[in-house]
Amino acid sequence: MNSIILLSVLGLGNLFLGFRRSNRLLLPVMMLILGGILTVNFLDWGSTQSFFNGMLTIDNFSVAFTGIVLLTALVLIPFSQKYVLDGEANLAEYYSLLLFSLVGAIMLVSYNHLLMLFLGIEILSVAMYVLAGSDKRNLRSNEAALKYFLMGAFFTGILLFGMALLYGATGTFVLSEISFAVQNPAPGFESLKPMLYIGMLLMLIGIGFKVSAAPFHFWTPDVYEGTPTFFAAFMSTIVKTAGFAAFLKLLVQAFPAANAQGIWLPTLTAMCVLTLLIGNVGAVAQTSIKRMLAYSSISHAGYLLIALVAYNGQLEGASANGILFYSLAYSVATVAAFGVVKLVADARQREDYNGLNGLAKTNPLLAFSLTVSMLSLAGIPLTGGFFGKFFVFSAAVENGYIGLVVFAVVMSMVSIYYYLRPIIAMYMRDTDATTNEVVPVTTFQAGALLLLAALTVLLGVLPGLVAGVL
Amino acid sequence: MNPNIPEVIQTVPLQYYVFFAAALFSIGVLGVLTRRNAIIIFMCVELMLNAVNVLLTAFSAYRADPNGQIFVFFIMAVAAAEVAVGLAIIVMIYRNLQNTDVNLLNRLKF
Amino acid sequence: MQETVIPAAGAPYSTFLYVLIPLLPFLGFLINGLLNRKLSGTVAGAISSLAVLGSFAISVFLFLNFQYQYTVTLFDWISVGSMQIPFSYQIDQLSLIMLLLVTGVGFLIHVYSIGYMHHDENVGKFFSFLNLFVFSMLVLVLGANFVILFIGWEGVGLCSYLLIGFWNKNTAYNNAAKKAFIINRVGDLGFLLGIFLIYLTFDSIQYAEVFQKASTLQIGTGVVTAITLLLFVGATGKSAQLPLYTWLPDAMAGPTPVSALIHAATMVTAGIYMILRANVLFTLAPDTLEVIAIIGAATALFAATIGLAQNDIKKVLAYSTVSQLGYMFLALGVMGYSTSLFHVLTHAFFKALMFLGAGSVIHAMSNEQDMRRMGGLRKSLPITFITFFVGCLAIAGIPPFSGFFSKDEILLHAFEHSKVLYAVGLFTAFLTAFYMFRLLFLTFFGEFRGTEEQKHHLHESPASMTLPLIVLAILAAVGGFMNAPFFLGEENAYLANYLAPLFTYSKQLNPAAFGVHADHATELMLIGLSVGAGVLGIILAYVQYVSRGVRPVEDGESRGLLENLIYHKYYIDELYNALFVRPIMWLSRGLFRYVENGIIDPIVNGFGRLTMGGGQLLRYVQTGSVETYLILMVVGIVLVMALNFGKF
Amino acid sequence: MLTVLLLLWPVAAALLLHFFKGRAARVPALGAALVEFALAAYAALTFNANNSGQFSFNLNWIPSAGIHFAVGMDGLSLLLVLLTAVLVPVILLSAFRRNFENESVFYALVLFMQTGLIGVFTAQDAFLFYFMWEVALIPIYFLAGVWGGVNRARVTFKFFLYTIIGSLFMLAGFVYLYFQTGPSADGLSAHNSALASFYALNLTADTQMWVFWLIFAAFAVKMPIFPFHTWQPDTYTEAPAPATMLLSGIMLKMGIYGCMRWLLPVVPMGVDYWQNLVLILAIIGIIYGAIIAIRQQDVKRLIAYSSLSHVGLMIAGVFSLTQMGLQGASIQMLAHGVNVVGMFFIADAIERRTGTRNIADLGGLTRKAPVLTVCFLVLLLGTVALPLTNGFVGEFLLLAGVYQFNHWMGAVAGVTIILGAVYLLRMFQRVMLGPDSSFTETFTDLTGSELALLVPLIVLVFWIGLFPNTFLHLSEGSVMNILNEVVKR
Repeated sequence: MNSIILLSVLGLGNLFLGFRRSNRLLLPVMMLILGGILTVNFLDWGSTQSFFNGMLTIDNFSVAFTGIVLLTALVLIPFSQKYVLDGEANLAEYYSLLLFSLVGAIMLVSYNHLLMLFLGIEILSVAMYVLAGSDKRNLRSNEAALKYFLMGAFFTGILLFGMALLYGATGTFVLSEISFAVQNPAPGFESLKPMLYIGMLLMLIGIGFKVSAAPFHFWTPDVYEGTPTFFAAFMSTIVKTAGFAAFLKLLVQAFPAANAQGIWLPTLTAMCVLTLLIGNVGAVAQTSIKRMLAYSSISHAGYLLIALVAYNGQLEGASANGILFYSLAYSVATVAAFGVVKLVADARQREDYNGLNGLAKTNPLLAFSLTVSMLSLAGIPLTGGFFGKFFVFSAAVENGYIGLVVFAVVMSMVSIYYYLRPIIAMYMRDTDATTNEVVPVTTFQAGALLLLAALTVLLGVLPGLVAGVL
Repeated sequence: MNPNIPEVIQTVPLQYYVFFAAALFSIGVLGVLTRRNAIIIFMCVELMLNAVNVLLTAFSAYRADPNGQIFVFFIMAVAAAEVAVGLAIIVMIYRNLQNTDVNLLNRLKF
Repeated sequence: MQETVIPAAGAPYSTFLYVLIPLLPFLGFLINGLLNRKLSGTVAGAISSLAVLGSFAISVFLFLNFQYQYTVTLFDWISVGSMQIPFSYQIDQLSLIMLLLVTGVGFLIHVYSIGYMHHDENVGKFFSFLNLFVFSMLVLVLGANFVILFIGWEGVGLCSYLLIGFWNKNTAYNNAAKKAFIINRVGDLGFLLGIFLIYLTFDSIQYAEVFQKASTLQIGTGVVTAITLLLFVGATGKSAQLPLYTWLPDAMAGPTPVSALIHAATMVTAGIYMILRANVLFTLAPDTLEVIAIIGAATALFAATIGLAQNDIKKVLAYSTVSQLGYMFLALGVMGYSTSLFHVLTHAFFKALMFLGAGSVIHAMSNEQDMRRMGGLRKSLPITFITFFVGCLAIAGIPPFSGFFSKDEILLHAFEHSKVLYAVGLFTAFLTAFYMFRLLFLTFFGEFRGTEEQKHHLHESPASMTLPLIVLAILAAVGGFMNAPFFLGEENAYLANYLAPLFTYSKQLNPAAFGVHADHATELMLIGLSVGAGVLGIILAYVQYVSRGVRPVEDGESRGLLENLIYHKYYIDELYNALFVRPIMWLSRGLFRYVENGIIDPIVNGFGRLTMGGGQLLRYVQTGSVETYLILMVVGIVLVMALNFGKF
Repeated sequence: MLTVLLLLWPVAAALLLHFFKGRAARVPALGAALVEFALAAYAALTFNANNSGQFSFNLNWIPSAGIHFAVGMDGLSLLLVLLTAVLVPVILLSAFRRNFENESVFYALVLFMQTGLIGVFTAQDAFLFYFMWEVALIPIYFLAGVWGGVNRARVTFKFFLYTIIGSLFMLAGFVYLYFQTGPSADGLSAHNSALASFYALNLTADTQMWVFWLIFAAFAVKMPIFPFHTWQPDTYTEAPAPATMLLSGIMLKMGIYGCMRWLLPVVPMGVDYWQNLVLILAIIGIIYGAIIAIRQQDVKRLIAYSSLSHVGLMIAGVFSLTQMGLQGASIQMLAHGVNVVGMFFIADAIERRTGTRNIADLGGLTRKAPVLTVCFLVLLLGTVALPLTNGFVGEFLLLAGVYQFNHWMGAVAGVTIILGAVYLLRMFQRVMLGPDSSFTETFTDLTGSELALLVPLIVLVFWIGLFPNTFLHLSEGSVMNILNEVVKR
């Protein structure tokens, strides 16, 4: 709760800092703020508190996911630098929007009432609509913003319709009460059942859209590609982490297994399989790294969906821990990937694989960092991504979804193909005229990349630090 | 029959509200699918949201539970925010393209 | 004379003495190998010769002081479970005789090489290889189990490879060397499998244990037949029997002393040694013996016919070697074990003699080997001629030369066993006499047919070459008396009596088939026949090549059909080429092109393509149009609802 | 604790190597590898051949999942650790002859890989094993991909994809097995992944039948076994010589070791069921590799196919499930490691001097380079399994093992000794013997440092050939343990 308050206040305060356009001041201040909030966040570890009449609950689950969200934001921020130094007039506003969206994310991971879920999603999304189009003069950015906005709004409608039906069937928005109402049907409940089920499925679809689960993923590649890289990174990490935490909370607390399993599980499983397939196979054919990363983010949604399918009805244990670890490893790796891609794209004005040619010679650090992150995303041991997959798959095997895991394993084999391509380009291809210059990197960015690589390896070597905390 | 609910509300059965909202929602969806002007699509989305509002209000009234109606306020507020952002985006597009036809937006594909 | 075959407790002398036998040549190999170019040819030759002489001396010492059979274990070589392979030697009658043969004849050949290889630039390398060869051969005969035998077995294969291809600039020589090694390997595989089967059957590969266990089996036991057949496959490779003999004639590519050492006196006898060693097993398998006898006789005849039409002096000798080896196998096949060894010994004498003599001729002729370019050499090479003549008489089976005794004994055994085999043997004896004297007459009689320059250079070889010739000639002449014919009384069959303990088990197992039971009259009659055949062959050759002065046709001229067939060695090499070499080469290319790069790799890449294709397909769906996306997503929603409809 | 030191030292050295640039990194890198060798030698000297697990170390790695950082060495592990420790300095030394960019990174990667390799050979926990398995893969990918030949990107990509696909199956298998185990010793987790627990599993025959393939997939690709081998010739050809040596000398042994340690005793009934199929594949590989090798024109590619053939025999030996087969595989792993590294070094030496690896371009080297000829010949004889060289002991035992399992298979597998001679002698003849070629006119013999590299290998050729018991005794206990585990169920 403290982090929500701090973020909101500072976000507002930030708006007044707009008179100082120097990023030299703003960036450290922002990082300091986020670092501080991150620390404050962990003060809540171990306690369970409720706010707003129980509409928000701060417990270990939410603290942990808030931690990931804030950490991601913290390491992501240095990459805004180039963008901002280009003479952006409304520097502080963007930072404020970021901070506000973080509030939305935190609400998503700690909601206990569908209203908070809705608000969280909207706070996050509306900020993202703006940020996606923040490169105002760039048609691609415009297009991304409009596409994201139109489809997002449409699916907000779907989500809300689902909520409304659920409300109609159970008479409540509180997660535990929904669960209770479903488990202890009041007289006449039978006639409401279609409404309940349709509501659940619509909510599933609504959230599925936000986490870009297939077949509701169509927006993702286009929007990620058009959005300025920095914000695309934001979307693919923070939005996804918060989205999955929210998804898990919804399934665990509102749709518990007892009654609902037969309803949403097949759908979820089908979505999972489809997402894995489309994400991985789609990424193979891409030529733009950003677009590849978009498909990659779809595929990772697929892996995370496995953890949801391997649902154990609790916010702890294999499934929740799997999502936690996976999100962390994924976020860390993805931030580094987008970070490097952004730096290279800014310097070399190209986003295809060949733009990375010879990066190992010009910028060993960038190459190394991107390599680590690609290996992590591919799930190669020694990186966090491996244990992410490992825990998720373990959770699924434990619950008997062996076929699903085998499919996922096959899909991660496919994923190696496209994750290796940047590495090949960086290390094994020679430079050409556009790629033989050193890409400028600031100290903060270098530090962030090193930190991310270190974190990835740390997670990959000592997964026990994070695994099983929930 | 819930005694806490005024009789005048119960004169229209709940199902009617549900059907009405569903119809409204479907019209919204169809509008979104068929129209090509960004603004009209956006209005159709608003139509969907209003269908939700109707539904929530009806349920809220029938259950004599204020939660639903409070939710409606939030939806309206958020929708307003969305309108602000959405129209801004559309305006931005219009400035660059002199048009708001969504099918012109196909630079990002494959 | 000891009757026991069970090795007694200990070796009478320090282990070091036994180690020294193969170690001396090995040291010679190391010294000459490492100091390759620093030593002069004579010094290198002296070192090698002395090393072999040392081994010979020790062998003589052991032979003279031999009391009983024993084994010497040097160290544990390989031990895995019950597969215990100690590096141990067995000293018994057989190994001693072989030691004497290898080191004795080997020494003479070394001495000869000092003169013969004098001009070669790599003479140090040559002597080191020769020493390595002797080392391998000594390990072969000393080993107390089949695996140690196999070490030497492969070792001589390697050395023959090195020595045949000694002049390595010549691709044909290299090919011959490779061929020798590879064909030997074919046989080795059989031998190896035989060893495995021995191990699996007797749970040991140590001679003493295996033979002791084998002696309790019934004759005709299937597994023993299999074992012996496999071992025999090995023997056909090493001892150049049908169908694996083709390497030996080609092996004449090596320097001539090499041919003498490897391909006449020692290496090729390894197969016979091995069968003698394992005589218990072979006695248990009459079927195998039958096969051996037939193959032996067939080889003898087959090679002899080829020998009739060869013009290369060494090729003739090579085919005669193959033919004589056939005799030895024939002897083995009819259970004339000691007879076989007898022929090994006499053959070693006269064949080494003839090879060295041929070397002397080639030396004098400035490396000319074609007999069509020789003639009348007896005047310029008297010592060579006389010694060679002795050799020819020996091989032709003219009494009292050594070949007569041993060949006659073989024929006697064969006669007792089967009249057909005997007839083949007898006919071969006739052919042998004919083609050997054809060689002699073409080379040493008549007019010189070489170039003027060759004629100008003709000279008798130096003493280092002629001395070994003389020694060998003496041995070839009188060697037969170590095992006099039976009609002179069994007590005069020294060799047979000496070797008798080796065959104790065999005798126990199959007394009926063992030994000779013919009466003296028959024996004398057979002697008469074989001598007659030999004499007839000589006379025919004389008439043909001296009286009538017939010369072999030149390559361009036409030959009769049969002659052509023989001249081209029945086209066996071509046949093998077509049957084995070409198909394998073709297969090699085919597998690589069509299976590796045509099937397996494309299948693997196919999965990649499939995925790629899927990715491309997905791109068609991703049209970039919001309308399409929304429609597809709504379809998705409808599908979700429709699929769950039943549950509502 | 010694094992941990063996594991940590190379990676620590690799990190420290960062402070040296270019050529300056050579001596420290070699020094580090020699220290590692000293450690391994010390381990070997203090090793008690009668005991199984020694130098063990156990740390709770992921407590919540019962996954331990458990390492230790029995005889088999020790053999392979020794092999690694011997070959890595040799390989580093061989790299000194080359000129290439970023030398220090290259050496660091080699050392890093050593940690992975030793980890694979010492891991006592399934997931640690898998972890190390992949740790070893990453550096070799870069070694081959960054410093390789023209087609390096495509070829190493294929290699990486191939191996990772195999190992992912193994991971799936391990995960499945993991959930069949009982709680960890400390009770923190419902399952554990210790080697002993995997051995103690009680699986039905049906389960074992398919789990077998999950686990075997990784080993099959790594070894590689026909028909999963197509990455191998390309990779061996394109990778720089030191990387090829690492791949063929050590990395391939991971697969065989894996079969012995993590497959046979874990799913014995599965092994029993598929035994014949694997043997047939292995034997096809023996013949297939050998026949293809006969007509190869590229020296490195030829050695690659020869390696395929030799590995086939090792696999066949392992799957014969006989003591001789397994012991043969153990000793043959050493022998093959030594020989193949030597062969690739010689191929590299020739290529450096003449600029070609094409057999047709070469010839007559023996007259220019007698020392090279001797070294080449010794290694070649080791490879064709001439008695008293290292190759013989292994092949003899392997063939004996296969023969014991099935006479016909043994006989067919034995054809390797013929075909091996065919392709190797053909290569030897065309490269070293015969007339000179234009490429070989200015050929020079081995230098002192090259000889210094080959001498240890040649000593090993004869050491293993003459006194194989030194090594056979080390692995005897382990092999018996493995066989007992297999027989037990």
